[in-house]
Amino acid sequence: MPVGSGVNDFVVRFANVNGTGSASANGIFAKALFRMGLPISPKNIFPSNIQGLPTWYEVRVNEKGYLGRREGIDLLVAVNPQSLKRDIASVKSGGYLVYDNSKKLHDSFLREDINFIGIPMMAMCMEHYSNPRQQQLFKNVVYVGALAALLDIDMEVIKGIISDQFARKPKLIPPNFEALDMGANYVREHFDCPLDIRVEKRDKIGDSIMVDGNTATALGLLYGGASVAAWYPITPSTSVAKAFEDYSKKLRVDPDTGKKNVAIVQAEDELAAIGMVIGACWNGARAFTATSGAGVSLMNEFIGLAYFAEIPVTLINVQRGGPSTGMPTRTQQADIISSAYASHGDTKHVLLFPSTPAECFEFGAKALDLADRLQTPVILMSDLDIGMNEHVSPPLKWEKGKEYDRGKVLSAQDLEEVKEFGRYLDVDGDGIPYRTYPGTHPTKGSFFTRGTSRDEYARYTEQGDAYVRNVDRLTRKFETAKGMVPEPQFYGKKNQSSYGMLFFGTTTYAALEAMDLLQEEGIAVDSMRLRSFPFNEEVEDFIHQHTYVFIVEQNRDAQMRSVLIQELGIRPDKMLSVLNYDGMPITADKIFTSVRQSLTELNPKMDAS
Amino acid sequence: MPVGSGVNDFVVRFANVNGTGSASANGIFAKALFRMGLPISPKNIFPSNIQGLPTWYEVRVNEKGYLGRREGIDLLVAVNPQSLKRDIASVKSGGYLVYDNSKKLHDSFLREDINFIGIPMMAMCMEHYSNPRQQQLFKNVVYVGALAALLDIDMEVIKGIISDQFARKPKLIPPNFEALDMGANYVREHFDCPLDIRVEKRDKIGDSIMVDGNTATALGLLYGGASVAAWYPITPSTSVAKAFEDYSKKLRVDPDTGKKNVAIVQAEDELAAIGMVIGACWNGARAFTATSGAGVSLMNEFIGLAYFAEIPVTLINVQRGGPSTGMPTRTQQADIISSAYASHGDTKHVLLFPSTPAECFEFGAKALDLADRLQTPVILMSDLDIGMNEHVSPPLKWEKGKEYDRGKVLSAQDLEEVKEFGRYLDVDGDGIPYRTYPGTHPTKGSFFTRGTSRDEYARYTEQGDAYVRNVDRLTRKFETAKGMVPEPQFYGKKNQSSYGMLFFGTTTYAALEAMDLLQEEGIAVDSMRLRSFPFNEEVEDFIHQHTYVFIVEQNRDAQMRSVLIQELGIRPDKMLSVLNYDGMPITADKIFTSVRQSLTELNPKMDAS
Amino acid sequence: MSFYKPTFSHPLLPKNDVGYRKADYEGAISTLCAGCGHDSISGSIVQACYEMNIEPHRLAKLSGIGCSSKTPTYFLSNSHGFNSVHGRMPSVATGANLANKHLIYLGVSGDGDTASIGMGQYVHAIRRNLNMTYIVMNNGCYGLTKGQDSATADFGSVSKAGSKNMYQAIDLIGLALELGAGFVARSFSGDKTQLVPLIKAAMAHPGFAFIDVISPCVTFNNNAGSTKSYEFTREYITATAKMDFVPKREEITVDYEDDSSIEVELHDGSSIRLSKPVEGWDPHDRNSAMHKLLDAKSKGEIITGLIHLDPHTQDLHSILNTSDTALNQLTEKELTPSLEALEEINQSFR
Amino acid sequence: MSFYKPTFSHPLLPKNDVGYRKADYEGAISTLCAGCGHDSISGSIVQACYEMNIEPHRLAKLSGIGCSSKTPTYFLSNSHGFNSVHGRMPSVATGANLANKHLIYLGVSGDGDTASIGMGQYVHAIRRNLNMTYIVMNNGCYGLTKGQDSATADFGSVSKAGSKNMYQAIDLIGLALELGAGFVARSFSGDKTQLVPLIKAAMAHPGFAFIDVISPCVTFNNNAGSTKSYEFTREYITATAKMDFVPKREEITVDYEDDSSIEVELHDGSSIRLSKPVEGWDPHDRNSAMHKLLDAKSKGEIITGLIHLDPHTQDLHSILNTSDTALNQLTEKELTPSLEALEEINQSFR
Ligand SMILES: Cc1ncc(C[n+]2csc(CCOP(=O)(O)OP(=O)(O)O)c2C)c(N)n1
Ligand SMILES: Cc1ncc(C[n+]2csc(CCOP(=O)(O)OP(=O)(O)O)c2C)c(N)n1
Ligand code: SF4
Ligand code: SF4
Ligand SMILES: [Mg+2]
Ligand SMILES: [Mg+2]
Repeated sequence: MPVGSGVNDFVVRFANVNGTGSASANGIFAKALFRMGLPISPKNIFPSNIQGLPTWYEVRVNEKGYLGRREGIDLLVAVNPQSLKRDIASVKSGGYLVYDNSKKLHDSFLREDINFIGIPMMAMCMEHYSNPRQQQLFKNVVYVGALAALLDIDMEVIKGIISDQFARKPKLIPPNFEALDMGANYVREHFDCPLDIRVEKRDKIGDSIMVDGNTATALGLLYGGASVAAWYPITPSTSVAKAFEDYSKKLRVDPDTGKKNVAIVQAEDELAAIGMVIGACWNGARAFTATSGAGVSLMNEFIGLAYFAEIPVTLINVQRGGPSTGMPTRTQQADIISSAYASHGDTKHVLLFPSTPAECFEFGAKALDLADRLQTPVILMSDLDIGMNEHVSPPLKWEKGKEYDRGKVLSAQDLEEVKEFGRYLDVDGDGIPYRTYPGTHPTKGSFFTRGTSRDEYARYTEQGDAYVRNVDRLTRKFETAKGMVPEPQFYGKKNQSSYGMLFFGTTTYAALEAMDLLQEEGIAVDSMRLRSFPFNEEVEDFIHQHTYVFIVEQNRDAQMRSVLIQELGIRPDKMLSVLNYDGMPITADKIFTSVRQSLTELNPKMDAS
Repeated sequence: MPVGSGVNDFVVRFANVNGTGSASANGIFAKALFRMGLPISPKNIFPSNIQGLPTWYEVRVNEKGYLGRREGIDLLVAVNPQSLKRDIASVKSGGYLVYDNSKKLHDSFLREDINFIGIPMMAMCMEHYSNPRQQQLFKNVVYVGALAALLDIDMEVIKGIISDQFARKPKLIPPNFEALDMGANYVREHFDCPLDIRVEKRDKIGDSIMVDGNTATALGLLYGGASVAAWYPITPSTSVAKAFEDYSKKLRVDPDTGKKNVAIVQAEDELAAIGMVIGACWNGARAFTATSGAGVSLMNEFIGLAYFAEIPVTLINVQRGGPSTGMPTRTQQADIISSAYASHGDTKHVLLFPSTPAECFEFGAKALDLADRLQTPVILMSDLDIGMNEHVSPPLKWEKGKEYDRGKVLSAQDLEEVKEFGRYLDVDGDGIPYRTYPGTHPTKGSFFTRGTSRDEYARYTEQGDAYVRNVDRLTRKFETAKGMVPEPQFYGKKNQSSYGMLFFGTTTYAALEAMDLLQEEGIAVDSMRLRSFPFNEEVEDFIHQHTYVFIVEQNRDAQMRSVLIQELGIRPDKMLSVLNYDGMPITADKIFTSVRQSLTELNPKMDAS
Repeated sequence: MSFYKPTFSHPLLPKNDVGYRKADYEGAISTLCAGCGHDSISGSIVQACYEMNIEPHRLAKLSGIGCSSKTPTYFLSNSHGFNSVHGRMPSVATGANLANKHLIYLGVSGDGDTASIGMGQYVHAIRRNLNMTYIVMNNGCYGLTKGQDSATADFGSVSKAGSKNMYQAIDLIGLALELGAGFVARSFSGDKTQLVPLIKAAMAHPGFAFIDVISPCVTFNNNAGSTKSYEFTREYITATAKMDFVPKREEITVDYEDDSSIEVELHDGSSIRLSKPVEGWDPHDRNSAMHKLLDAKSKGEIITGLIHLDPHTQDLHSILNTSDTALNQLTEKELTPSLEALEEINQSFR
Repeated sequence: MSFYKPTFSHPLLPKNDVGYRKADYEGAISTLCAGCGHDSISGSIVQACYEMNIEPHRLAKLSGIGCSSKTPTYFLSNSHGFNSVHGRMPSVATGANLANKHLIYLGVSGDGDTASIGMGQYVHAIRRNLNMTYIVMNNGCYGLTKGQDSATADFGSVSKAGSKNMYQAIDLIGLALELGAGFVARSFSGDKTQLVPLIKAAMAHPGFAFIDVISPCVTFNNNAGSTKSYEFTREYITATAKMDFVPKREEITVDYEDDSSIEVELHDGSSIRLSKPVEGWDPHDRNSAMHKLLDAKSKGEIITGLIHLDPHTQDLHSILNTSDTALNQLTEKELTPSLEALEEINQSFR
């Protein structure tokens, strides 16, 4: 008695063994649905190891375009004996289990309430392919073929994807096709296909792309003009540097000389990485580093130097589960306080919160501009979910002829003309001083950069009044930043309700879906997506315009709520938290239930809005 | 026409050149007033350099016992030509300038409104002492002698101090006495002594002592049983390790073997220092490290490890002016947020805020107990003012037979008896698990410590639910801490007013004086001194019991106010800030004026309370 | 996840002198890649501890972060273990060692963990002559982060992706010698017969004992062109001598294979016998060790075995002259000075 | 406070080939202790830059934290300077150098700044062969924090307080050689005639050039028993050779003092002439340099002068094959790929 959620609305999960080449097969499956015009959201749930441990890949298909994670697995492809028992248990009642019945399932594994679809994957491959590696690899393709038949996926689309992928190794195409057909034919013979959960072509994707956030961030930095990159490997940020390097090989080579218009250095650690970025930016290049929590912790001293000496720094923080080494392969938004106030003494830093790959691209470039304009560290707050999982996203856009904002930099010419140059003079009253690059002018504009207190002319001083003038200017500068950082985004009509919901980054997908769920229950909630810190006025207004504001975030201590309260002077009791911190992306259901829960507590009569 | 503030109430400032031995002479002057039974507060205002730059030493005498800094210099001893002009300008109108008139003062330096007391210090010393070093050293003693006559200091007391100091080099005593008398006799001959500002013996000191906070902290750690110390030099924390080492040489040597009951290592940097402390505490010793802001920033990653893996750490943070290298020889309380939430991910740390040397001693030992009991980092938040300046303080007290609290540690015996051992099991419901030291038992109680997510039995896991159980237990543990950390101190009768004043650490002196000033103006304000984080209930109650609470702190961003608001969910608009962050200790006047200022703004009719 | 083996081991298997079976020295099932050199090293550690009659709870195992640093989970499950943070094992080991001088400290690290982020702590652990065995599982790459070149990757070595490493390699052995380490050795994960006695000797050495073990990463750095692959290593490996570890008490009956062999007595009475030593090399003479290393390099050889040994160094505890009782065993009695002393101190502040 | 000298300098003083007077190379008045070795080194730097005809604004001076690291304020006030954080000058210098390959980079550090907290960055700057001159003002102590022993303090050296250092010293020269640095030298703050040409040669060397300069701390480490005092250094100092720096173009007229002297041609055509070299030493041969160092140590001598020079190393920029135009000069034109490229990229994600 098949159940499931029907057409273009279900969740498929693959249970594989890490390092067995399943990733590419699973990717093909996802890509196929995408090319059939369906909104999907794949999630990779992988262990912190290289080979041999259980790893899962989950794809949600949703015609309505809900891209958040959803609990409840409609169909599970189980090819990992290690985790089989747990995997079978995880299937939703009435759901399907596709498994390799080359070996018979132990009775204890059987469940009455789900449908078992056994396919002798290994057996088939053994007889069809000679070498063991192939046998293992094609086994993955076999189940993709089977799914094609079971879920009614257009086989031509799949074959198209395979042909694209192996364009350079055409020999591999036929055997892949064979594997596909083997799988498809087997299930067609033994089960009635398609199942009730299946896909139908749609046109819900338009010109969207499907890409991971780290690649998009790297491309943003590349288009944004970063010419120096210093980094140290750490999951989940490694692929930012990797992508930047890969694309640089094609896009940053001088056609005439073959030389590189970029310098990429794998540093000895994160302290060195940010030190190099500081040196490069001080010397007039645009530079960035990418890391994760542990790296940011190590960069703390240097971040304070950049803040106080006013040196542009672009820092990509791809957050993972903390504290300490924590859950290196799980996602969280738990570095907000430690990033916003990184380093000892009175410090505040600009943060950007992208929620789609397209925005990772945009903010990657934006961060470089803001860092130069504000002469301070700018931290792009990504996370493992958006960084390492592929997301359906608008295409990456670059405005024709767009120019970089290099900020207040004096040329030799300028130096000739200005009456007086003081590195830390607030000439324009916006708290942002002027700077010069080393080597600009033979006799004018040189200054000494230091992390100690100084006067307007960059001379060391221990005079309290000079110190106060300087740090008050930094406060002024941070005020100025409010007008420059990306403003929040609003969804639907503004101020329909006395309840507001505030979210940012990767909780957006689930939050938007939750809004609809609440709507269906007659609960209207206005929504705002935060995109940056310091908070601009619209953020403040939104909060003031609502009696209660729900803040959705993925950490234990409601960090964004704390920062909002203390920076904007909000009454804490109107700020309600929706928290998720188990390392998995939050679901709409979770937001929905916890919001409804608190609403009933607030007004038992449940008259929402 | 002499003015000044009269008997036992004035400020004397010495303007010296760094590295010329003036420190000891100035110290003798201060000690003499102390021994005459007078409350005094000396402040050293020194440059970040070793020799040749201007340095000042300021002593406030106040019979009422106000020990905060006070603006306005009644008498200035000027022996530094470099800063002479500025020094003369700094004297309060009607005040006195004692200077070396061996060379004539340039007319441009003269002021009508102050009294010049010229003494040919150098000339005298040249003719009296042969070698140049002596000439320089005794010049300092000469002005001390002169002050004795001018301020009516008991010469016997001074000579007593000198005799104590040179007990081991008696040869040096007579020449010192001569210098004293030279100075005294000269002023007696040329000016009418004593001046209107002068001292009279009192008995306001009781059994108090005069010592710097760093020495007291070191002694607290010594009595508290720290047996491993790892540190890296940094002003203003260096003297904690130095004092710990010096006293250990006498007090931690095994009388029989001559071997040391302590291990002190100068680490290669702060990361190594805290790493050693973590290793030592993991292995059952009591260990500490002492540093300042920059060091804490570098320790960020390790602090997160200790928090998450639950390893006791005692960290002494002697705060100085930030951010970055900042003002290394000035004082601030600006590491509150960066210490309370140090490291990436969801973390919170226990903080202690001592305000007298006696409390530095008490908290030094207390920190070791709390760290062991709570199995987490405990940060003693001292600062340059209390750490490096001498303060009049109650004597150091140690309760006879006092035992250490080593927390929940299982012995071999215990392991035999317990049914089951799980390193991270919450057996007692207080969030604090049990631990064992390596080597305890041949077959029971061993476990694996890591910074990654784990289950109750210390086994690595990536299961979200296990992770959540673990970090929620850590939240519970932090709740438990509220009941264990030092409770706040209240002054005067509780809840007389709807206004409260909250302060901590070294702002206490000035705050208490300000309370009296306000009282004199008919403004009653209740006061509470915060002594720790997390905040215990009394702190919460105090804030709730008052309509407005003034928070006095020495940083730009009102950091303690922020932490109070977000941790206790206080309405920000009732929390008013009194800030001072120029690197000099706050004065009562500053608090008084800024409180009165905001009160007039709050209720123009100025009906206070 | 750590998977736990059934610790039950066949009752008939032999016990060592302290009453443990070999299985008692094993750990959780490894989650490393099949064929990873690190697992073989874990095996050698188990073997060495069993043969050395070490009571598992008298040993503490520490590491940083990396595939290599995971191995302590896979051996000695009856010992306390500490998987600290990346590159900082030496400082944590230093603190642990200071707290209790009576345990054996075994540190495991990787080439990334030690030669990059951990360089400073590595250098200073040597400088302090910390009494520990420090093993680097050296695969020339960052395994756990998917195979980037590490600082020990040789100039010209080709990565799996096909790119040539253009940086000079850092030779941890050369550094250890330059810094005056008392026990310096190199080995190969595939050569148990050499590695086991080296580990035993290292643990017997009363000071800093360093073993750089070439340990191929089968997943990311075992390709043709890599100079840290099984194949390359097997081809160019050469040993300073054949080495045996002779525990104390054990009577020396074996007769010398050749008269050139060298006997080195260790502090605790055990000794090392080196037969067929390469000529011109004297394990006691640091300079001769440096020369051997240099000309091995110039010949393109990978020299393994004991490189240098000075049995008479002063470890950190003797430098600090700490009490014979472990510091973590001291109580109020030894640690808290008297009230009289405190009164004197107060008096000195008046 | 920094005190600024009147930059006015007597018009009759000679200008160098690029039109600057010596005074144009000076900095603010030093706030270091009278007699501090560091000030003499600053003097040598000023002299070298003046003689090398360096335009002040074409040089960037960087440092860490310490008395030594303060010196960049006291020379070359017409150059941009960067006093970074403790021990991290090498990484900041690396970034600066990457941004603009056409400036001269002069890094100043202390023995604490480099041998302790900065060890990792020092080692890796060498490994990358960063094109810079790296000067350590080595006084064997932490001057700015009041004289604690540093990691370069010799074993047995007695501190001002009278305590003996019980740790082995780290020899930064030995490390530099072991790590393959292309230009390695040692000198003494008190020996301008040797130091000035060394600094000039170091700046001419197109790669990492390291000079360890013994620079006594008169306030904390100039006492009897200290092995970094003026007296001790003067007594045990010995030089590898007498050295002259011969800028390019300048014709070699001086006739050799003795036929044993060695001429080393540098990359830019300038050259170094070494007369009366100690025997058995060849500046080109790293091993011979190591030997000289070792036996100087065994003899208790402090060997100074050029220790090793390999003029033909590949610096970081050539390893990375960066464009001839400085990266900080590139604009949207070179840095932002085309819209077509972006469309292709988007397409590849569909
Ligand atoms: C501070 C910090 N930076 C980066 C990482 C990411 N990381 C984990 S292991 C590793 C390198 C491992 O290389 P190696 O020490 O050689 O061990 P292997 O895996 O090769 O055995 C890195 C960079 C981390 N865990 N912590
Ligand atoms: C992170 C950090 N730790 C510690 C300090 C304190 N500190 C300043 S200078 C210095 C050592 C200076 O020694 P060295 O580099 O030898 O310079 P010197 O003063 O001897 O010339 C230290 C530890 C600091 N500024 N920053
Ligand atoms: S990735 Fe390499 S080092 Fe890591 S476990 Fe696999 S083979 Fe071993
Ligand atoms: S303390 Fe020492 S190093 Fe520092 S300036 Fe004085 S003499 Fe020089
Ligand atoms: Mg490795
Ligand atoms: Mg020094």
